[in-house]
Amino acid sequence: MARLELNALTKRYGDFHAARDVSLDVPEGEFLVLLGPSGCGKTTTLRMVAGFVEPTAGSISIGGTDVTRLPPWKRNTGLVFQNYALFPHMTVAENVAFGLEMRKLSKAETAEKVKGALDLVQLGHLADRYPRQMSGGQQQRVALARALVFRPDVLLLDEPLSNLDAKLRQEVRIEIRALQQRLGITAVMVTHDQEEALTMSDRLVVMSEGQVRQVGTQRELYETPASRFVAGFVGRSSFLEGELRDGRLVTQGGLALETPKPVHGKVTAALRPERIAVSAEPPAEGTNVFPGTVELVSYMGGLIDLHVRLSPSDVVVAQVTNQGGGTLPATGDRVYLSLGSPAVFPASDPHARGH
Amino acid sequence: MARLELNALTKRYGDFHAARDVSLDVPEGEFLVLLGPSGCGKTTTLRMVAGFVEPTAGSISIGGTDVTRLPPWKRNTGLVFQNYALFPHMTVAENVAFGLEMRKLSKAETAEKVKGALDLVQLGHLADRYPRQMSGGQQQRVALARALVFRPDVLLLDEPLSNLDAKLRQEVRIEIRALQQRLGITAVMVTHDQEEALTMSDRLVVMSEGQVRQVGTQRELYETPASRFVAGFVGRSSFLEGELRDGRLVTQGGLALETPKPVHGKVTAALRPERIAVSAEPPAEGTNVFPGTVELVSYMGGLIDLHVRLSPSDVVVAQVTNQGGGTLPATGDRVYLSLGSPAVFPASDPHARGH
Amino acid sequence: MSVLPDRRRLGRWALNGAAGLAFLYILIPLIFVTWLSVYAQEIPSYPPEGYSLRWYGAGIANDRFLSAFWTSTQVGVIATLIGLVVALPAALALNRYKLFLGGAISNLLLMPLIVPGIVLGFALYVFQVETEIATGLPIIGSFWGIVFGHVLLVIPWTVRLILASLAGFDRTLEEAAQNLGADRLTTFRRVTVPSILPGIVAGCLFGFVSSFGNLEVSLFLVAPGQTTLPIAILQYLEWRIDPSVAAVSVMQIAVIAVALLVTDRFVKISRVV
Amino acid sequence: MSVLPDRRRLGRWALNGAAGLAFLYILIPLIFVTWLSVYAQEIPSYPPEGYSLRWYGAGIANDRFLSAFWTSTQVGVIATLIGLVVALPAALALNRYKLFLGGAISNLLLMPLIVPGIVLGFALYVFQVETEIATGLPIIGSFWGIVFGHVLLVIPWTVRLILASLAGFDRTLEEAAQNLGADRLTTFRRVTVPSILPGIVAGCLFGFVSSFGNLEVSLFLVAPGQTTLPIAILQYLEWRIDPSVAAVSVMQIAVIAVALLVTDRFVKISRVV
Repeated sequence: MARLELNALTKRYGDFHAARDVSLDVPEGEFLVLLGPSGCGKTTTLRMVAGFVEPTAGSISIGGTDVTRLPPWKRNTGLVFQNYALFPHMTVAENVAFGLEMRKLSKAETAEKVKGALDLVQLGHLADRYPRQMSGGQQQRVALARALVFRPDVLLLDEPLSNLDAKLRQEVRIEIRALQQRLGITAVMVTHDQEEALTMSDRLVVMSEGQVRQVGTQRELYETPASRFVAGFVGRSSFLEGELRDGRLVTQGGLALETPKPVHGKVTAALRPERIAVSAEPPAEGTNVFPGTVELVSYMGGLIDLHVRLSPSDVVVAQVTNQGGGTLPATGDRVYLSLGSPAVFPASDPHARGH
Repeated sequence: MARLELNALTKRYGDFHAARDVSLDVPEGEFLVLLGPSGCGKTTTLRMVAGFVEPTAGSISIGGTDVTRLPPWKRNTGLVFQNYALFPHMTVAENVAFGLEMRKLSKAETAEKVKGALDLVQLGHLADRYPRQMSGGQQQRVALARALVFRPDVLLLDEPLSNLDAKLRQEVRIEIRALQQRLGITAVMVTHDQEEALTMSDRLVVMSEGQVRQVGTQRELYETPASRFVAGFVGRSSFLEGELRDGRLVTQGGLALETPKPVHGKVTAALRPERIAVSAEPPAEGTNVFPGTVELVSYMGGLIDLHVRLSPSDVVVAQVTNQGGGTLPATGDRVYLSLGSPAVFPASDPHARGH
Repeated sequence: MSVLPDRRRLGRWALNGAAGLAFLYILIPLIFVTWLSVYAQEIPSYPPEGYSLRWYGAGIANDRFLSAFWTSTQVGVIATLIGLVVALPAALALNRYKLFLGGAISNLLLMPLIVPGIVLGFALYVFQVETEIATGLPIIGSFWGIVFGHVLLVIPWTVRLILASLAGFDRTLEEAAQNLGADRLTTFRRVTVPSILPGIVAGCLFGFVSSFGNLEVSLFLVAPGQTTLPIAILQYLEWRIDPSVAAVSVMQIAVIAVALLVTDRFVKISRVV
Repeated sequence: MSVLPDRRRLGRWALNGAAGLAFLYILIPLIFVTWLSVYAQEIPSYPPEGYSLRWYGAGIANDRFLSAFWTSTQVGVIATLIGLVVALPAALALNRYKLFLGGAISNLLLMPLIVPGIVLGFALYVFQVETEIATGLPIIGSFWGIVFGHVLLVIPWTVRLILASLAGFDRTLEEAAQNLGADRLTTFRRVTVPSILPGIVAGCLFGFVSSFGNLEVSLFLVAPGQTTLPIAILQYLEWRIDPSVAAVSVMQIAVIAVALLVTDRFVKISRVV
C-alpha cells in the first residue's frame, strides 16, 4: 500500500540489456500490468523490484524509501509465483503464517491473521491440508493469501495464472482483481497474455527488448497505439505496407488509402478487424472502400473472420459478428470493405512512433 | 485415405465407462474433430482407433475392414502425439523413415519418400538434426511428416497443438488443415480447445461422460445446440433458469421471456452474448426487451463484454463490438437489452435435448 | 471384463517372473544363513539335528563381538557425521555453481564406491604411514586414523544422494521464503534443509552402513587390539565355524533391513537412491 | 559489471571451498599411493631415495597378480552378463506393473549394497555348503560358485540404474513406434533399449567394478589355488610390502577412472547414478 517508483532501471548481462532505462510511477492502489513477448524484460523488471536481480543502474523506491540496495527479505513486497512456490512440507496455514513468523508476530496474532487471510480467499476450511492435496486453483489462492497476509507495500504477480486451465484462469483473474481493489493495494503483474492484461489492469505497460514501449489505459493503447509493434501486440491488426504518393498511401498491389494525417516515405497502415465494414454491394458512403475476394472464412462461433484479398499483394482480415440467420459470405465471394481511417506508422522501425 | 466407421464402441474399466456406445461414420477425406472437456472419452476413443486401448464392446472398421482385434502395428493409422513423441536418438530423417523401414521399403524409395515428406512440411533442410535441436513447432511438423509419409488410411491427432505457444498454434493449425485438404486424407483430431475445433474441422463431435452428445458442422452446433451442455461448451452462453407459466419462461427474479416453442416444466434459456442488442433507450421493436444495470465492463480490445443485471437473480453477458469513438457504457449505467429468441432446454439434465 | 490378448499376458508373466527371480537370488542366501542360525548343533551339517535360538545368545554374549560392535558403531557414527558436514556444502556448491571441472569432480566423488576396497585401504595405509613418518604423530592404528579412512567411504554416498535431492528441489521456494522475510540462513534452515531431508537421511544411512560393514579399509588401519565387527567375524571364522556367526549375521541383516524400511517410510529413500 | 554483495560472495567461496575439500579428501590417498608407486627403493621409507617406474614392470610381470587378474576379469564379466539378463526384465516389471509388494522388492534389491560384505560372503558360503551337502555337487570353490556369488553383487547396481533410466523414459515413444508398424520386439530393440542405454551401461560398469574389486565374498568362495586379484594383493601384503602393490593399485584406479570418464562422455552416467 505504497507508491512504487522505478527510475531509469537498467540490467545488463555483458552486452545484453535485459532491461534498459525502465522508468515507471505506480501510484498507491493502482493495478499495473507489464505486458510483452517472452524475453522483453518484464520479468527482470519485476524481479528487480522484489530484490532478486540487482540493477546495473537506476533506482527503485517504495513508499518514498530507496530500496535499490536492500536484500529481498528487507523489502516489504508480496510475490506470487507462476508455479505457486508453496512450501511442500508445511500445511496451508503454516505457509501463510511464514511471513508473519519472520516478522515475529505473537502466536495469537499470527493465528488470527492467517485465519483472516484464508477466509479472504475462501479456503479457511482447508488450513490443515498440505499443498499437494489441493488443486492448482486452490494452491494459487493460498499463494495469494501468503503474499497478502503481512500487508506488503506492493503485491507482485509473476504470470500467476499461466499454470491454470482456461476456465479456472477466468475465475482466479476476477478474484485477484476484486481482492486488489478491496484491499486498495498497489499491484504489479507480469503477463504475456493480452486478454489477462486488458481485463485486470488499471494501466498497462507494453515492453519489448528490455524497453518500455507505451504506458496507458487499455483504451489508450487500443485506440491510439504509439507504434506498429503496439498495434500488433495489443488487439489484432492487419497491416498494409506502402509508400506515400500524392498524399495517399499506395501499396505494392496498387491500393490507394486516404490517411488521416499527412505522412511521408515508406509507411505501414494498421487496420483493426472489427472496424472494417463488409458489404455485398458498394456502400453509399465510407472512406477507403475497396472491392475484394473472400479467401477464407473462419467460423469461430460468435465471431466470423473473413480473410479478404484486396490486391495481389494485400490481404486484410475483417471480423463480423455472427448475428444468426442471414447468409454468411463464402470463400470466393466478392465483397466490399470500408477500411475507415487507418493508423499509420513509419515502415522502417516497428517501434517508431506513428502519426 | 479410407472411410472410418465406429460401431457402438464401448470401453469399460470396472464400473466406469470411459466410452459408451460411440458410433461415428467418417467419410473418406473428412476432418473430424472430437471436442469435449477432459475425461469425456475423446482420447479413449482415439486410442481405440489406434489400437492402444482394446474396446470392451463394439467394432472399428477402416476402409471396410474390421480392425477391432488387430494390434496397433497392423493398423495403417498415422498418430500425431501431444508431446510429439519423436525418437530422441534418431535424426529427423531417421524418425520419418521409421514407418517406411517397418514396411520394408527399399533404401532408395525410403530416402525419396522421406525427402518428399520433409519438403511437405518445409523442413527438408533440417533432415540431419536431432529432435532436441529443434523448436516445438518444428518438432510437431516432423511428427506430422512421420505420420503421413507412409500414406496412412487415417490420420489421428491427439491434441497436437496444446504444447505450442499461442502464435505458433495458429500457424501450425493452418498448416495441418491445408496439408490434410491437399492430401485428401481422412483425419480425426482430439482437442479440448473450442477455437481449434471450430476453425479446423469439417464436422465436430461434442462428447461428455464417454458419450457422443452432438455431431455436426460448426454452424449446426452453434446455431442449433442439441442440449444445454452443447450450448455452454460450443461458443459462450448466458443461462437463465426458470419455470413455464402462461406460455412464458418466468425466472426466479421475475423476468418473463417469450420462448420460440411451447415448453413446460423447469427450463433453462441459453443466450449468445453477441445476439443481445444493447441500447441506452428502450428500442422501438424487439422481443424480450428488459432494462438492466451494467455491473462490469470488460474491455478486451476489439470486443467489450457487458455484465448486465436484469433482476436480483439474473445476470447476462452482452458482447458489443468496439467501433471506436462514441461513449462506452460504464459500470452502473442503465441499459436496455433485447434478448431475442433464446434456445430453451429442460433444466433437470444438461444433456437433455432442447426444444 | 476385457481379457488381455494371450501374447501380452505371456510377456507380463515373463517380466514378473524375472523380477521374482532377481528377488529370490538375493533372498536365498539370506534364508540359508537364517536357517543355519537356528541349528541346534555346533557343526553345520545337513540335515540339522534340531532347532534352537541358543546361538543368538552366544553371539550377543561373545565379548569380542560386543566390543567390535561398539568400535564399528562409534567409527560409523563419527565418520558419517564428518562426512555429512563436508558433503552438505560440497553438494550445494556442485549444484549451484558451475564449478571449474564440476562434472569431473562429481564423477570422481564416485571413486571410493568403485575403486576396489583393497586398493583404497592400501592407499589410505600408505598415506597414513607416510604422514606418520613425516610428522611423527601416532596416526596408523589410532581411532582417528580409522575414522579418517571411513569418512572417505561415507562422502560419495552423502554427496551423491544430497545432490540427487537437490536436483529435484525447486529453488523458487528459496526465493519465496526470502520474499516473505527470511534471510539466507533462515531460508536454508526452514526451507532448503526440510526439502532435501530425504537425500540427507538416505546419504547418512548408506554412508553409515558402508562404514559399518567395511572390511578392506579397516584391515589396513586397525591396531591389533582394536577390531571392528567385520574383522572380528573374519577372525572368529578362521578359528571355528559354528552357527553363532550366522546368528550375528542375521541380526545385522535384520537391523539394516528394518532401518531401510523405516527410513523409507519416513523420507521415501526410493526417490533419491 | 555489477559486483556481488560481499556476504553473497563469501557464501559462494565457503561452498566452493567445501566442494574442494571433499574432492581433496578423496584425492589425497590416491596421490600418496601414486607417489609410492614410483619410489626407486624397495622399502617404503621417507624421504624416497629416488624415482623409478620399475615397480610397474614388476607388478605386471608378477605371475600371481596376472593370473588373479584374469580370474577377476572372467568372474566379473560373466557375473555382469548374468546380472544384466536377470536385471533388465526385472527392472521392466518393477517399472511397468504394480507388483505385489513392488516397493518392498525394489528396496530389498538394495540389500547387497548395504549388508556388510562379510555377512553376505558368509551367507553365500553357508548356502553353497548346504547345497553341496544336499546335492553332492562340487559347488564350493568352483568357478561357477564364485560367479553365482558375484551375480548377487551385480544385481542391485543393474536393477537400480536401469530402473532410474526407465523412470525418465517416455512410454509414448513405444506407442509411436507401434503406430508406425513396429511389433513389440522391434519396439523394444529399436526404441526402448536405446533410450535406457545409459542405465544399462552404467549398471554394467558399476556391477563389473563391484565384482572385480570384491574381497569379502570371494574370500569365502575361492578354492586355495584359485584367487581373485583383491585376494592376491592381500596375500602379497601379508608377506611383504613393496611399491609393486602400489603400482598395481594405481593401474586399477587409472583403468576405472578412464572407464568412468569415457562412459560418462558416451552415455551421461551422471544423469542416472
